[in-house]
Amino acid sequence: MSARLVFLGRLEDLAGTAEMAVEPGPLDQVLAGLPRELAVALLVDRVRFALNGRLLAESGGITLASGDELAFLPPVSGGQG
Amino acid sequence: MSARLVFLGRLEDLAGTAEMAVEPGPLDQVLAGLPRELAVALLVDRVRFALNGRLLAESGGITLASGDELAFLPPVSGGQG
Amino acid sequence: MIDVRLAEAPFDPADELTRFTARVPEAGGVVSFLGKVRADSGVEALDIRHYAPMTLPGFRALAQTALRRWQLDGLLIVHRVGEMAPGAPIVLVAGAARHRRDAFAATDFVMDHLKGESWLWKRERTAAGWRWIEPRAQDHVDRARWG
Amino acid sequence: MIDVRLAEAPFDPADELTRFTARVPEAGGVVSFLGKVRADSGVEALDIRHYAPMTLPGFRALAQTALRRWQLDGLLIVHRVGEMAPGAPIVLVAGAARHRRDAFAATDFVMDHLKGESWLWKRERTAAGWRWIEPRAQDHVDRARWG
Repeated sequence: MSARLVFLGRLEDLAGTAEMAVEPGPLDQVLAGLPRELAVALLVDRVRFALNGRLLAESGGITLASGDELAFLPPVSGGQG
Repeated sequence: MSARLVFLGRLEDLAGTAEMAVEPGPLDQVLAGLPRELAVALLVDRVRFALNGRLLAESGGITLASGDELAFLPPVSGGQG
Repeated sequence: MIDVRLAEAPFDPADELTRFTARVPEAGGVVSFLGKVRADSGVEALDIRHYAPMTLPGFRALAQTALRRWQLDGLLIVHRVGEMAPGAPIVLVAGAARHRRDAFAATDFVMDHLKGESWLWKRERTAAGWRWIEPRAQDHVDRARWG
Repeated sequence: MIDVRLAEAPFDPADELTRFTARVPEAGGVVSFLGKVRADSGVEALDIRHYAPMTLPGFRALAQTALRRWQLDGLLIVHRVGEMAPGAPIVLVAGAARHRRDAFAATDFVMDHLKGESWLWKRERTAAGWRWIEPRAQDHVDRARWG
């Protein structure tokens, strides 16, 4: 069984998809398999990570297990008005 | 033709009526024709006067002409909530 | 756009709000306040008396003040007069604006001034009979917020 | 009473407000905010994306914070997601309370936090195509009002 990456907001445009199945493993290894431009965009300071719906305080040392969902959350949009 | 007195709020209860036709003339003279308890209640500081729909800054020197409407406005009620 | 009315009969707040909102398509935000007769504390009926030559002109002047003070696309004031039952709508105020801060402030301001300054006299009926409602110190405090 | 929902399809604000108000008969005042897609500035459509595992839980946590902070009888949050046309309702927040000051503050507070903190991503379509909407400095200022 694979793990899943979820791309929110403009990251979806950059990834060309809202979700992507990946091989489980250390995050560094997962990111190494992505297009370089996308991997760089995901590691920018202002992008937050959520593992299985829980916001992570820091992105270091993550290893994706089978069935895990890792979401990349760019800054949320401001409101109108 | 007569003038008219209008009693708002609790003054209506006191007057026993919402409106009263009176002979035109100086206000002192008009009030002298009312029950004493009512006249006293109308002259309390917190009761405002409106002549033909316009609030008066002070009650002194008013003379009611034929067709005039003089309203006695006690403090307005506060709101719920 | 100003829409200011006294309602002699029950009104439907949802209906009023829908029609008001439809008249201000350019507004990004609409804030409303609905005040109802509280369905508690033994009150069986509320009766609001007004003085026709002054009450509505007073509401209009208040609406104009709000329109000068905030950037509004529209302001609605509907106020019941007469006798009403617990749960019945008493007052609906709505402010429509491009920026929600203006809509919030204007609606809040109008309510603070409607409550303590309107030419309205209220009495309520409990098991003990009718009783006129006196001014509250809180109303003065509320208005003082606006300088 | 808390009623917090994401709406995948258009919703009727008047209808929502009527049902909410009916559920809080003891509340003397109901404040509501309705935010709509602005019918101006060349925007042809607004698209709001959310992240299901976090968006609604975030709304619920915000509602709980408001309920702890103010004396409320009820709080309603309905937020559209998906693509919507100019004039369409985006968000409806309503606070019901015994005292109107609580209802105003809670509704204002929830809007300030919904706008800049929700896990929502918005893009708008103009003649030039789709464009993601970035955070605004004003949103931070708005939240800072609440200390």
